[in-house]
Amino acid sequence: MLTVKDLSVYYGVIQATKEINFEVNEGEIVSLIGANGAGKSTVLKAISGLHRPKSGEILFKDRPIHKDTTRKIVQLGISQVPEGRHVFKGMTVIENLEMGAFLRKDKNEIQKDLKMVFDRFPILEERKKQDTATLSGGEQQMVAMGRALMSRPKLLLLDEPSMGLAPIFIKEIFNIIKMINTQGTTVLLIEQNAKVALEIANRGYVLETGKVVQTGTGKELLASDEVQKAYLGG
Amino acid sequence: MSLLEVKQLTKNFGGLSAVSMVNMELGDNELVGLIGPNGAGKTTLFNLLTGVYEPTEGVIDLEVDGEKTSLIKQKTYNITAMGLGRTFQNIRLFKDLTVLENVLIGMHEKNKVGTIASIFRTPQYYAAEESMRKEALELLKLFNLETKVEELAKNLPYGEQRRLEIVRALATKPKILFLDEPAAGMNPQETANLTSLIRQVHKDFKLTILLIEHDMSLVMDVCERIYVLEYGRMIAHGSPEEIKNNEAVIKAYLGGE
Amino acid sequence: MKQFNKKNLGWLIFIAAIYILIQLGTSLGIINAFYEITLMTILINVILATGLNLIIGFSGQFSLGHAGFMAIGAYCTGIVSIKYPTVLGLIGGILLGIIIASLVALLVGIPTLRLKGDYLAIATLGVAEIIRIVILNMNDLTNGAAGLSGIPFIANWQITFAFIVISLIVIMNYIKSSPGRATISIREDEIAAESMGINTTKYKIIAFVLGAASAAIAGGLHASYFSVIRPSDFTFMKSVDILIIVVFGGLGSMTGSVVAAIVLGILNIYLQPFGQLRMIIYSVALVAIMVFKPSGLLGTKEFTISGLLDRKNKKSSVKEGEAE
Amino acid sequence: MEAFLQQLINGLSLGSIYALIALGYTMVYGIIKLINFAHGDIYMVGAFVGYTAINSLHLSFFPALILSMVFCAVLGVAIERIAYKPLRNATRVAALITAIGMSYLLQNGMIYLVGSETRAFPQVIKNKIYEFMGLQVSQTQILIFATTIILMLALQLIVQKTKMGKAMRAVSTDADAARLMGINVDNVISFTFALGSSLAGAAGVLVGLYYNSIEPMMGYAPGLKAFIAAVLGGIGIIPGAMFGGFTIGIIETLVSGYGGSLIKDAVVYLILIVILIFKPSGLLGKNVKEKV
Amino acid sequence: STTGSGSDTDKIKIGSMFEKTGEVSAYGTAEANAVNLAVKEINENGGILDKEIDLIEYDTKSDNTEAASVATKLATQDEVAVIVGPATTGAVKASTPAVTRAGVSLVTPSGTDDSLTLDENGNVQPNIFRTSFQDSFQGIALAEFATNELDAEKAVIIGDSSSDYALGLTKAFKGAFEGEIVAEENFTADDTDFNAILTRIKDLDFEFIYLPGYYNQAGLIIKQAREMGITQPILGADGFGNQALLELAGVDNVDNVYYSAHYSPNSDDSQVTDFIAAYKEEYDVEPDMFAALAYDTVYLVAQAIEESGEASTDSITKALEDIAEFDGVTGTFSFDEDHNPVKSTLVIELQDGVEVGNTEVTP
Ligand SMILES: Nc1ncnc2c1ncn2[C@@H]1O[C@H](COP(=O)(O)OP(=O)(O)OP(=O)(O)O)[C@@H](O)[C@H]1O
Ligand SMILES: Nc1ncnc2c1ncn2[C@@H]1O[C@H](COP(=O)(O)OP(=O)(O)OP(=O)(O)O)[C@@H](O)[C@H]1O
Ligand SMILES: [Mg+2]
Ligand SMILES: [Mg+2]
Repeated sequence: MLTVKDLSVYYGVIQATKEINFEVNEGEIVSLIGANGAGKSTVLKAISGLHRPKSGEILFKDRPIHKDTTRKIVQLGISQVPEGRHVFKGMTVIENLEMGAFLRKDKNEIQKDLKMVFDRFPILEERKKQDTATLSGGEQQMVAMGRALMSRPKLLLLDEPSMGLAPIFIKEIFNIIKMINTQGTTVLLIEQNAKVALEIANRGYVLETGKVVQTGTGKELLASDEVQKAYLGG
Repeated sequence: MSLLEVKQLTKNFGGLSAVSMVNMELGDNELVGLIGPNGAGKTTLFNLLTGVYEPTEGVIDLEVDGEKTSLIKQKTYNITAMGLGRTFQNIRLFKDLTVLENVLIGMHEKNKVGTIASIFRTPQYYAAEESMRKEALELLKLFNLETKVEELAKNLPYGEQRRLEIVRALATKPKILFLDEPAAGMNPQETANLTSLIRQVHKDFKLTILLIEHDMSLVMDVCERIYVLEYGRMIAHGSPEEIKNNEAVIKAYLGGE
Repeated sequence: MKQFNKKNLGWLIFIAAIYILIQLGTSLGIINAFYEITLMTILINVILATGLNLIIGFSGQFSLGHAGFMAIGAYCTGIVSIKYPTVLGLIGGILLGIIIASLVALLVGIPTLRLKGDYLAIATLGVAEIIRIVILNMNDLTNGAAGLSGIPFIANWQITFAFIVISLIVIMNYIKSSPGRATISIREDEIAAESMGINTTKYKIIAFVLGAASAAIAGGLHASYFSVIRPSDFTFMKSVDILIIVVFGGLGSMTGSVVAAIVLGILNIYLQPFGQLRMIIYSVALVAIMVFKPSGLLGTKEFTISGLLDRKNKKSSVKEGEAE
Repeated sequence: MEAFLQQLINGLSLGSIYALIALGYTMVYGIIKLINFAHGDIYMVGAFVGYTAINSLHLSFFPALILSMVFCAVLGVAIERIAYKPLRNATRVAALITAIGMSYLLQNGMIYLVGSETRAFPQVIKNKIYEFMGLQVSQTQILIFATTIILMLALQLIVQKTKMGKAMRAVSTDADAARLMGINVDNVISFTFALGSSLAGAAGVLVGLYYNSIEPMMGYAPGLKAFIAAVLGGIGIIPGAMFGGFTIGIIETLVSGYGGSLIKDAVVYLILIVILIFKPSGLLGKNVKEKV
Repeated sequence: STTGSGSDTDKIKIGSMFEKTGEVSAYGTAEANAVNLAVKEINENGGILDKEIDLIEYDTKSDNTEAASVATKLATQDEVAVIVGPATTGAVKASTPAVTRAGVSLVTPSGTDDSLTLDENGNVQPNIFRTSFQDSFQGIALAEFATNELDAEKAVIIGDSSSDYALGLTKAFKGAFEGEIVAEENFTADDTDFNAILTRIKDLDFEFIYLPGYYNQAGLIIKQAREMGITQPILGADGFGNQALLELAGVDNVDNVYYSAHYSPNSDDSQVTDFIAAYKEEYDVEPDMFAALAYDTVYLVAQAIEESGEASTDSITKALEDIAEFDGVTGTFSFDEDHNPVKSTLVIELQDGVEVGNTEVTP
């Protein structure tokens, strides 16, 4: 479904990713893990068109998208939950969710999806008229997820959805990711919490200073010594 | 008396009570944890203690030179001068300054170099600069940052930025150090390194540390006591073992296995 | 210590060299009366811009009222030196200007410097306008809208040069010191600065007062050199002109302000023959420069003698943090 | 009492002019945090376009108004694309300097094109004066006042309720996140400039008609006052711009009306500073302490 | 420096410095235009002393520092024989030290402040001349006119507190007027809304409004006053002298308006009609008082050069001092010992926007 070929991204003179290759198949959950600054978020920004790669290709359903605008990419069915939530503060929960459906015109379907999001995150329904700026971190994370789902993505990109969350929320978030996946959305997941990430992933890639250094199924990686040492603390 | 005493502390934002009726005590050279769900009011509590927010009501008393001193309505910089140092949940370094400058700024108030002396470059000025520099370099060495003194803070990797924030807080010579989610965004390996660092600081500097953290491996590992907040209220307090098995905490925060 | 002295010596030689160059230029007639006016304008702008840079570029407080403090200096100097048309009268006038400007800065700084960003900008703009209107209405002392004329010409370029050197040394020494770093930390992150125990209000006010005092010096020199001042010389547009120099040179770079004052002064000479077209060319240039170099000529970097003399030692010289 | 009421009317009518210009100011500020210094000069251009449309193209008032709004919208977008867009990631002061540069350019460009003398705006609508209970109010005053209120409400409606308005708010809080929603950020910003600038154009024509006087430097003073009004009301807040404008207009008029014409501006600034000291984020601004 | 345009002997260099951009560019531009027109005419008619005039022009940006700078440039670098301009008192004063040091004379068409041609001790500035009235002259003339011709005893003054021109006129008027000044109101040059002060004076008992100021505000004040129902006579100075006054105020509103002028634009004197026609032809707008004064200034300077027989700075200064009976658009005059023109003023009366009469006043 998604193929990344020889992707190199720069910030000025800093090369953040070095000829990265990986792919995501339809229906999978794929995890990217790696230390701080390894280039994980950069990969997602390149896929979404927020930051243009210098060289390499990104194919979505065999169609090159690395020259498309973010708008086009969203239209094609890729949606991202960015690192640090980035909800629209000053707007209510419901307005935030509606922003997720910005490109859609099917009013009735949007209402249905809104209900679907509220079913998944009941707390958001209680808070629907509240300014997202005053929500707690966990609630903001749910808004960010719900907002991404409102575009009915085929591929969902998640950047550290568990960061700064209480343990109880982390469990909930991962349950929801699994659920979304079983209902047909392909997921590309970035996580510091490598253990959980690899547990729910079909496959995973390990990034180190801008390069893919290891790949395998989630279970293989969990069992790997290098991964154990570098990312699982033992 | 204990070092820091908090009684009936409350903070309302409009209709929302972010912290309500919280009691807490910190003694000398303790390492205490503060946990609770997102939005429970942990950071707000830090902000109240350090004078960033003014409490709606309540008492905060700090022991200064053997005397009980109220911190209510005190300015942040006075509170810092009295011995409370902190780091921030979202790193707040002086990004465009060098690592060394960040630390020197932390030392400024404790090494009073007058404006006039600085402008006229008196001998005192040179002496003070020398000694500050020396001290700062020593601190940085302790945290393995000595090779980065001339780097701009914003160019450091994330983990080193977190460490620099701790160094900078230590430069103010605090008696109590507040750490707000120091391990956020770190992977388990990095968290493990941080854990030992915190232990070392606690030991070498003989200070009290209050730690907010969602990473239970870190909290349960290093803390002697743990406070638990939920919806602004203190719902539990005890040793790591007690907290781990506290029903209310499991329900609100830890989640069942 | 040895390092410091070497560097100070470097600057001393640099300053002396510039002085001798100007002296030579005037003696040989290369710097004629017209170039001298340009030179004076540049020198006065250097003082204005470095002072404002201290406030905006270093303490991070957005002030739009620099012209007000300049006006105070100009009027004090004008009034005093008309009475006592001597060098002492000039210096007395400038000192009086410094004192009044500093007091006013202190008085308005304490309540207003709590304001942030554009709110502070508006408040300082308002203060400058109030100063101007007060001057406009103090007819007996200031001669109202017509302003003062016939102010004795005392501030020649040598005196101005001396003032510039003094004010630059004061400002540079300040920013390259512990209180200076405390001031810069406010620009970087006010909340973090407070958490470092820094009394942010105090350092904001110090920067504001120092800036105001230097503006008063510039105003005094301006009055004495040009011999005519009117309230309408010190409007908001004057503050904007100074702001342009500061941003053009680079916020947070003192040497940048100096370079920008020189570049813009020289640009003005070249644009003069264009008449009405000049302002059009100037505004297009302004936009173009900002578009291509948004951080200004020098960004936040400083031009240093040591950096110029031996580039290899640059790192260690920065480390010393001495008056660069 | 009658004199006071009359002065209040005078103040409201002056204030509605500041408010009208301040609306566009605040709108642009609200979305990209830029003090669009050239706004006052776009207002000036609007007045000249209206003048030309009526005098040379012989249009009647409303077509001239529309033409001026369209022209200014295009001008605003052009300025944004050329001068502001490259500076989106630069410091705000740098962008401010560019805006000042644009302001100079418009002023001096206009002086170059049409000369700097003051012209009389064609009086296409006869100004009637209504009297009731000893109070006077003119038709144009009512027109401007009503326009200000209606535009304020309309803008508020656009920003709060329409899809474009929501996109504008989204862009203003987080441009990258807005992109991820499929919002074309550049277009939204251009739209904002078009809207803000067309308001300035409308203001130019209305005020030209009201005072009957236009010249290339006419944007400077009201532009500055409008900026101050926008800040006083709480910059970025649409109703705030209106209240800020009214406040300044009324203070100015009352001070003059009670014998303080010499120190009118000084009093305005003094009151402004006092208000800000007690309400550091403007009249309608929420005083949110930064969450740390 | 006695030989101003020494090097280039077949041309005479004249400097022109005006406020062509900035605050007061409306007046400066009109003057600069008129100067150009006059120079063009002179050159077409064979120049001065058979030499062509080389006009060197600068803009002062309405900024005094810039004025000092360009005056210096003209006097020392361009080495002009004489300078015309600038338009405002402040700019002239800022230029004075430079031109005096260089010994180049400067004739301002419209700098009106009394002290302009004098130094601090009351001695005449050797190199500064003006063609316009000085403020005290007009202020006194208008006070006399009010008393003698309008029979009015109660005045309201509405003045521009930000302009030295208005302040000078007010001061002179107050000194000379024997009646009562009922109220004194102020505005600044940036204002366009005068309802507040007009409402304030509306119900006072007064017989006329004394309005020293330029046409751009005066026009608006007349309009707003008349619309408000204030019908008393309005008395102004030469700053009213621009067609725009009528347009800004609305022709119907310009009723009972009097102003002192150098000449009547409706005069059938051929010099006046020729000038108006030529200016309109060249610039497509009616010339105003400022333009007329600047135009005369060039011819005045030309006459001085002609009379001195050479284009050296000193002889021009001398010739200016000695000029006898210069006859221009704005009247016939010579200079007194303080370098002020000796001429009388016309007070023009406008009713329904039409000039219905004028009275010559010589205080
Ligand atoms: N806007 C930027 N400008 C300059 N450098 C950047 C920028 N964003 C990221 N980088 C650099 O690019 C590299 C990769 O960053 P990236 O954010 O992709 O890492 P990451 O793997 O997501 O790390 P983390 O776990 O901290 O989120 C880092 O060295 C980082 O410093
Ligand atoms: N300045 C403020 N204005 C309004 N509400 C605030 C403010 N600061 C905090 N809050 C609210 O107070 C509550 C507590 O916030 P706080 O940041 O203290 O939570 P926390 O326990 O630190 O959570 P987390 O673990 O997610 O950081 C939240 O609901 C938050 O939205
Ligand atoms: Mg990342
Ligand atoms: Mg927190």
